[in-house]
Amino acid sequence: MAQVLGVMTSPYDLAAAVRDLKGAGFRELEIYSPVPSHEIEEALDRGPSPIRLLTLIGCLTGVSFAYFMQIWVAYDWPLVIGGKPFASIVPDTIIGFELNILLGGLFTVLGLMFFGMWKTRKGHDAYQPGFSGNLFGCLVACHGDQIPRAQEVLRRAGSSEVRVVEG
Amino acid sequence: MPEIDRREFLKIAGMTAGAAATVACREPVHKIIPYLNQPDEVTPGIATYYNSTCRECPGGCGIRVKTREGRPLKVDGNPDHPLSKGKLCVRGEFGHMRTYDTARFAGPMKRVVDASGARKLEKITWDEGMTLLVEALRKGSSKTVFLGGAETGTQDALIDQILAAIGSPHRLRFEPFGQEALRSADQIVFGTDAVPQFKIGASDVLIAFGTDFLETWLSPLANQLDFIESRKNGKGFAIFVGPRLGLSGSNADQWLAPNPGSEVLVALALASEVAKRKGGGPEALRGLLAKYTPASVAEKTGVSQATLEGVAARIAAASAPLALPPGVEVQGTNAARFAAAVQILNVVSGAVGKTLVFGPDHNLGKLARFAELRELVGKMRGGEVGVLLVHGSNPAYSAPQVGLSDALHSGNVFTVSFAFAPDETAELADLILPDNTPFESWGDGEPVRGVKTLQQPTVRPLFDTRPTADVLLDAARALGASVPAGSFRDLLVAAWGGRASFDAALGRGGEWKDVAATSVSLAGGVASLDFEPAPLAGNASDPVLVVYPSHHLYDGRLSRVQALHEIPDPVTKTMWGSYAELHPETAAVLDIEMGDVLQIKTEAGELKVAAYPHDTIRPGVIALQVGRGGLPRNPDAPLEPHSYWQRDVIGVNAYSLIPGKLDPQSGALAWLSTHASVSNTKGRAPVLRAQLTFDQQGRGFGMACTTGALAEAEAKHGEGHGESGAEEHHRFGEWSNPHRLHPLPLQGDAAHLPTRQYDPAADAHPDSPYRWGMSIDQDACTGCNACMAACITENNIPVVGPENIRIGREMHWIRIERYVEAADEREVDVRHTPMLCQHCGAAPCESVCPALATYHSKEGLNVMVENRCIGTRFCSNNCPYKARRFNHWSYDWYVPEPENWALNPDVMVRAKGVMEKCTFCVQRINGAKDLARKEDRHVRDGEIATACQQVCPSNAISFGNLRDEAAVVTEARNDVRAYRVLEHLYTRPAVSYLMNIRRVEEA
Amino acid sequence: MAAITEPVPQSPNQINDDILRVLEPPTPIYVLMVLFFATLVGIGLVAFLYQTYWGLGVTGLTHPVMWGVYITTFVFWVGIAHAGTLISAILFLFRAKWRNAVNRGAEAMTVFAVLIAAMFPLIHIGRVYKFYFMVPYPNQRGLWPNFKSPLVWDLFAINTYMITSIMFFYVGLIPDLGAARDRVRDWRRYLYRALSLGWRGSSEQWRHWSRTVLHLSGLSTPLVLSVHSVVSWDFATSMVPGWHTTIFGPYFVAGAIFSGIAMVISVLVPVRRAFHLEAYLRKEHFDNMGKLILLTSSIVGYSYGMEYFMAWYSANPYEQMSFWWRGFGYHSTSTWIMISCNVLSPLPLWFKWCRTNVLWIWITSIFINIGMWFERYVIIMTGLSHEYDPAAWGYYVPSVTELTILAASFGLFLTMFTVFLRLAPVIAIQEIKELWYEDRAHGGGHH
Amino acid sequence: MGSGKRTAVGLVVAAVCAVVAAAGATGLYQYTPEELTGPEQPIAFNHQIHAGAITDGNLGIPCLYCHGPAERGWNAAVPAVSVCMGCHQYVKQGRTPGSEQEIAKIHEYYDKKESIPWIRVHRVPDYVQFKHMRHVQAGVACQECHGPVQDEKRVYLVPQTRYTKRSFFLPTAKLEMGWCMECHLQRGATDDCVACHY
Repeated sequence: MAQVLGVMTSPYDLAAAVRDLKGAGFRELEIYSPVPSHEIEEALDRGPSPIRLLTLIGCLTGVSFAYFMQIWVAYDWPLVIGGKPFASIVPDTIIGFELNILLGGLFTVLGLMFFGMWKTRKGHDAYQPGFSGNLFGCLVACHGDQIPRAQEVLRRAGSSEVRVVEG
Repeated sequence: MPEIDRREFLKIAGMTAGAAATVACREPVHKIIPYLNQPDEVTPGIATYYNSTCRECPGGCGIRVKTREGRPLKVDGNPDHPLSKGKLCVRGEFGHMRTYDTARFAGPMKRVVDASGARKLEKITWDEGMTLLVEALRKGSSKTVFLGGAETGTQDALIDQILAAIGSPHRLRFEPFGQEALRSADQIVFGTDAVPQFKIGASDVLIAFGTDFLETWLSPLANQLDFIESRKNGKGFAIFVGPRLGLSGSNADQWLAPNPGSEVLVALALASEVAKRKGGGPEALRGLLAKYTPASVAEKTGVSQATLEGVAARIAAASAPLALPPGVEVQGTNAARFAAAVQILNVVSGAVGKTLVFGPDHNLGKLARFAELRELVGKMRGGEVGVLLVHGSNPAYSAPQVGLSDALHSGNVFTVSFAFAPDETAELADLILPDNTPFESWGDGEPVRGVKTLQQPTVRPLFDTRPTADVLLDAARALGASVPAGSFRDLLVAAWGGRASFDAALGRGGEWKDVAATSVSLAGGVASLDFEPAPLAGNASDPVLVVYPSHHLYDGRLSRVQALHEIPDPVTKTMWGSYAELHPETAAVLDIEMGDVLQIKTEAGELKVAAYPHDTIRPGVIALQVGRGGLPRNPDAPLEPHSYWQRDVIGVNAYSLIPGKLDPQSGALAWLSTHASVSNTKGRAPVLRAQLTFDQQGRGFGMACTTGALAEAEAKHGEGHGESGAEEHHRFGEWSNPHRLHPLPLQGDAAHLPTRQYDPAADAHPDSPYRWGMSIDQDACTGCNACMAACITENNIPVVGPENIRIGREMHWIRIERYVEAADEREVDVRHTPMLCQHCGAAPCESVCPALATYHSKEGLNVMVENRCIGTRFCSNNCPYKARRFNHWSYDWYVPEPENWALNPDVMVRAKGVMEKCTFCVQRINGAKDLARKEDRHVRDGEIATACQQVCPSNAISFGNLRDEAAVVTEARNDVRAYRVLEHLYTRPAVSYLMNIRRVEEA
Repeated sequence: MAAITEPVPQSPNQINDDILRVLEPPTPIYVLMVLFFATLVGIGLVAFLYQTYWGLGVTGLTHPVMWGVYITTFVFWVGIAHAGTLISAILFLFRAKWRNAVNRGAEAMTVFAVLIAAMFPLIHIGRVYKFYFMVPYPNQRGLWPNFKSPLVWDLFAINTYMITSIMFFYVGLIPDLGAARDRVRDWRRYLYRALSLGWRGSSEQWRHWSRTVLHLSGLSTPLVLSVHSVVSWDFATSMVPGWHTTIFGPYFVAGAIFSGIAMVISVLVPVRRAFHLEAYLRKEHFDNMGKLILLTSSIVGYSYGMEYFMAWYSANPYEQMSFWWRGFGYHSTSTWIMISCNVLSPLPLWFKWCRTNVLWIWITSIFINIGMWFERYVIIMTGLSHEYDPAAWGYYVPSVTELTILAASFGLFLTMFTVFLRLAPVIAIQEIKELWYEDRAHGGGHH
Repeated sequence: MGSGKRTAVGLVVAAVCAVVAAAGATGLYQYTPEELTGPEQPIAFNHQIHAGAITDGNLGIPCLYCHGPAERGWNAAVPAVSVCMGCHQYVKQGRTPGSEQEIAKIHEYYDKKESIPWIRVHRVPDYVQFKHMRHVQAGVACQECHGPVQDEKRVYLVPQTRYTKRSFFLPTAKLEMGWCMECHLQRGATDDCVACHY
């Protein structure tokens, strides 16, 4: 299965290209861009990232663990502290809050590591350093017979360079 | 530090875990050194107690020494003893520390002059020492003089016997506070030179003429016990006449400060006024008294006629008045006359036979007069003295006026010192034959007639020392003199009527019987006396020099005990060193500020010392305390961050400012005899003080009520008390609050607070049988610091040294806060508030500790687990009472051998970087609980005494179980005078205070 | 909009060039600077070892003033640590464009500052070798820390903040590390390759990345506000007069942002100068930061006033005495330094000229840093030296050891920052680019 | 491409580190051989012969005969030399080879009036106030803490580990706090810190 790479200089052209390609029935697109771009996101329309859920889980784990830990500890070895009840919920809120943030953050970043880095680790032979500079790349996976079509669409979208990448 | 034969010590020291630091493996090897022969009465790990006698002053109180594995650890009063009654003073608490003195003589020494001409000491054996001594005595033969201190009992008699036997019965018993004046006065007034009993306890009005009866005068401990007895619940009234409010003065209710020297006239004026009010007084005195009416002396003394008459009226109205003869600080060249005047006051006020009793006299009759010492030194100069034997006396320090050192030199007197630790006189000695310390030796004494106390060793001699009595016996035998056979101990046993009765007496600590009072009558010739104010030398515009005895160091003999330097002076709250006290007015006139280095000059000499202005001293006076400025404690101490202070001389020797004037009648040294020229050198010296202000800012730390208010409140309390349970209670924590305002007006922000009683039902641990609490009676507390001393020895509290004190790092778990509300002719209202951990029910310190190192125990203790502490010090910040102490250094590193042998094994030695504080002596609580559990019962009330409570000579502290309705502490807690400090912060303290009682008429 | 006099980057590549130029091999002066700062750290280390060996006796700390320079410095650095997250998180949520230029530097500062701050409680405690007693971990003793203690809250707050801001910093850095990887050719490219975790800027990566950044900002925003509140509770929950007040939370947070922004300015101005980043650190940025400073300075000033007012109005004698000492006691100098630096010195910034004058605002920022250190010093010192018990009043003089360690903390901060300059892009390339493209778009980019 | 793998490696390494750290935190205790045999004592005293079961041909002397103070005082008190002499002034020849030299040493010490510097084996830190009598009175067997001393030729700290409920069944070594607490909780003894730390 072949891949066609179109290199452009503007995110807006790229977004346009993506729309055209989709219109032309190309589904497997990979985009390289030096900056995040809403246009492209919308054009690709991949839906929200699963990281949202991870964050939520992290936060809930954090806060519930914090309360559990503090209350359990209070009764594990009950000692009167400053005439307060063994488990005093109010101060527990503070550590509850902190752990909520901490685990939320950790889960989020782990999510990025997994979805963003681990799952996308393969098949970047077409990558070229310019993509971290001022170039935008659009990689279209297609069958041999569709190559010309893809090239044509990309050119029309204003690619400065279009080439076929064997993969 | 001298070499110690540690092995020798350990043999009797028993179980000892010593870490051999040299071992370079990952953990030091710990050794167990068992007994060689285990004594029957000793169980390793269980303390053994021995009765003995305190030798830190001539008072001769009975003590009970706690020992563990052969080491004396703690000194307490002997409950069976008539003088100490189970209590002890701040000095006695440290008696054993002189045995553990780092710089003690390790054995006999002789003075050698090396090539460079420097005189230094050289170690010798006892045989050499004895031969030297015998040689000297043979040469000196009849020209031998024995110079000792106040001594009574068998050893005293024996020494006389020996001296007689070797044909040279010259002996001097020299004490700086020798009561010469009083003895002469009694001679003049009553025709006997005895030192009678002043029954302070029986008096209802007490007037002291500069008498430091709570510090050093006669038997201070007994005095304090009596004094407090006489002031129980609002009774009693005390008037202090003198230039400076000492500890005794601070506890009086009225302060007359006549022109220094003219106190004698005040005494006479009072006498004459009292006589007038009592219908003339004795015939013989009328003529005399007529000359000294209040009106006539008012102008000379600077005390208004009205005031004098007021005081006189009080004395006249009293049922058992008592006037105390002058203390040394007001002892001028008219000392004997002054004392006579006071005794006359006692006569006219009817104290004689009632509160002033002859018969059970103090055994001070044989003491030398200062004049005799001077005479002796004169003889030395004249070469009439061959050998000088010095024992238990240090005139080179405490009597610089006589110039002992050059006399010894010019008269080349062969001097033998029996001192067990270096002192100024030993420095001059040619031969040093160290005696055992009182804690290592046998002995007895009779400080007061009828009270014979025994002294027994509580530790094997730590060094190569010998009892002086035995040394003299051997010497005498070597000289062929006829002395009784056997060792001193044999003679002692014999003197006590043989083994059986000796052992019996030992059990009690001695034997005491009442001595019948003898009646005295007015001697003739009193009438013909004439009285003059003591003349003062020097420029009249200069401040008058007042030198006074030290409450902590006595005459300086305890100056080697570091802890006594570090306990704040009860009056000035200064530590470590001498300070020139003067009134702020005087300071302003002389342009002096706190901490300026002053140069004080009299004809006798001059000193440089830091100024310390404060309110409780008369204007126009500059006061210095004796006892300091002796030898540096430990000249070759290691230069570690805070131990180098040991190398320095601490303070100045105030004796050296006293000109050598004598009182012709009594031959006493005139302490108060000159003005001193004071110049501000503009230099600055740190003033080490525990308290920056004596003004409590109306914060209600030390509260007070007047006698009137107290009576009212007690009446009210009588009805209202008890049925509070019926009322609607507002609870906070375990303190229930019957809606009744405090029976007495509270001061500070607590003013609006209701009374609170402990309510077991509301306790966090209702199942716990105990709830420990303490109550402190401020009216009883004199601020004598005995509690601090006891706490230090009981709880291994380190001495931190002046360098740390300067920054403010004292470690005392209990401190006495002194607040001066009034100090003048109308009223003296000085409040002493012992401040310690309040063991709060809602302790601010607990909730902030991250490591849970401090928490509230089931028994209501605020527990500090030192080994869990990581030293964030938040607890100290958050403690409103500032009762917590932090180990800035590893103080235990700096406790040198053998001083660390006094550490109490029941209490851990805290490491650096941890917080510590009062534990309510939890080691004692646990001990009592162990016992109770073994006998399957609860701890009884009074079974536990905290160290501070046990020692308190005022019985101001009560401790016990608040759960116990009948407990003393519970009662005290519900007393009308009870209040809690800073209670409005809702810390719910377990320590409650009883208010001071102001003995004044409502204005 | 501010009159932009500086040059404007011509192309995204130029942005790469300009910013990555900073990463080029160091000059001798740079090396000397690093060495100097590192030496400071070394001396501080020696001082710390000395203290650990002998105990806290080597400090000036005493009874009753048990907290001093160390806690002061701790609070100071925590405060500094606030600017970064504020700029990158809060301003990110508010979509304030001007943040893009400064956020990278600010975030880096945050990380370094919080690392240093986290050290100080350990330097401060009496037995640093037992610090783990504070940490809740299962142990054979069966003992736990006291969760009621503000210090444990601190432990959690500071560490949470540290970890979160490190993650935030790193995640933001990843795309730029990718760029650096593609450009740098020396040994560091291996570093970048490893750290960029195979970043390609593929749409999938961007999708998750932006979501992550969004969430981290969302989480950090309440965090940044909470951290200094928690720190302030170290004082506010105690019963020390002068500490026990309710305004401490907002008061400390405002102060933190105040000092944080000031520190950003103090550090970035020299960088801007040294590496010719005028095109990116524009005057408008300083203008905006100047406005933030004005705002926070006013809040802080208000709090100062309010403290005194409450002391008077509450009629609480302890509070009143404490504040009397604060104003006129022997520590009043510190008080007046704090007031003049924090309230008076920012006043000129009301004028745009001063805000846009880089030198002026830089000097002001340094004053503010000094002032904010003294603010904490004053609060701790004066509060503790005159508490309830008149017999236990005292005072405190910092010792050489303490001051050495204080200096070392600055040394450490600057060492880390200077090294960071050479290792990572000091300005967020991809964000600048984003802006560049947006400008093109709106600047009539396509018709 | 390569960096993807690196990512993987990085994550794995991190995980491993975490596990190792956790293992370290649980404080697993390693006994050194020296502890397993006990230190060389000044006199090769053999507890087995003295206190071992009579059925095994030993003397079976009860512990408290020599360590009497254990039931009265804080310390178990290594017996005074006089106690050893009590028997050994007559018993000069043991049943094990070389025993007479060892017994001779006792006489040596006693005649020199020196006590025997035993090396300490069972030791709690200075900040723990351990009272033997409380435990003996409560009927705790010596072996509970000291191990089967009666079977030891040379006394050593018998490695024994408890897994305490209170601390998530973490291992706690002999004479450690968790070890004490486990017993205290089982027996319903005090769990008040100040019972031992003051």
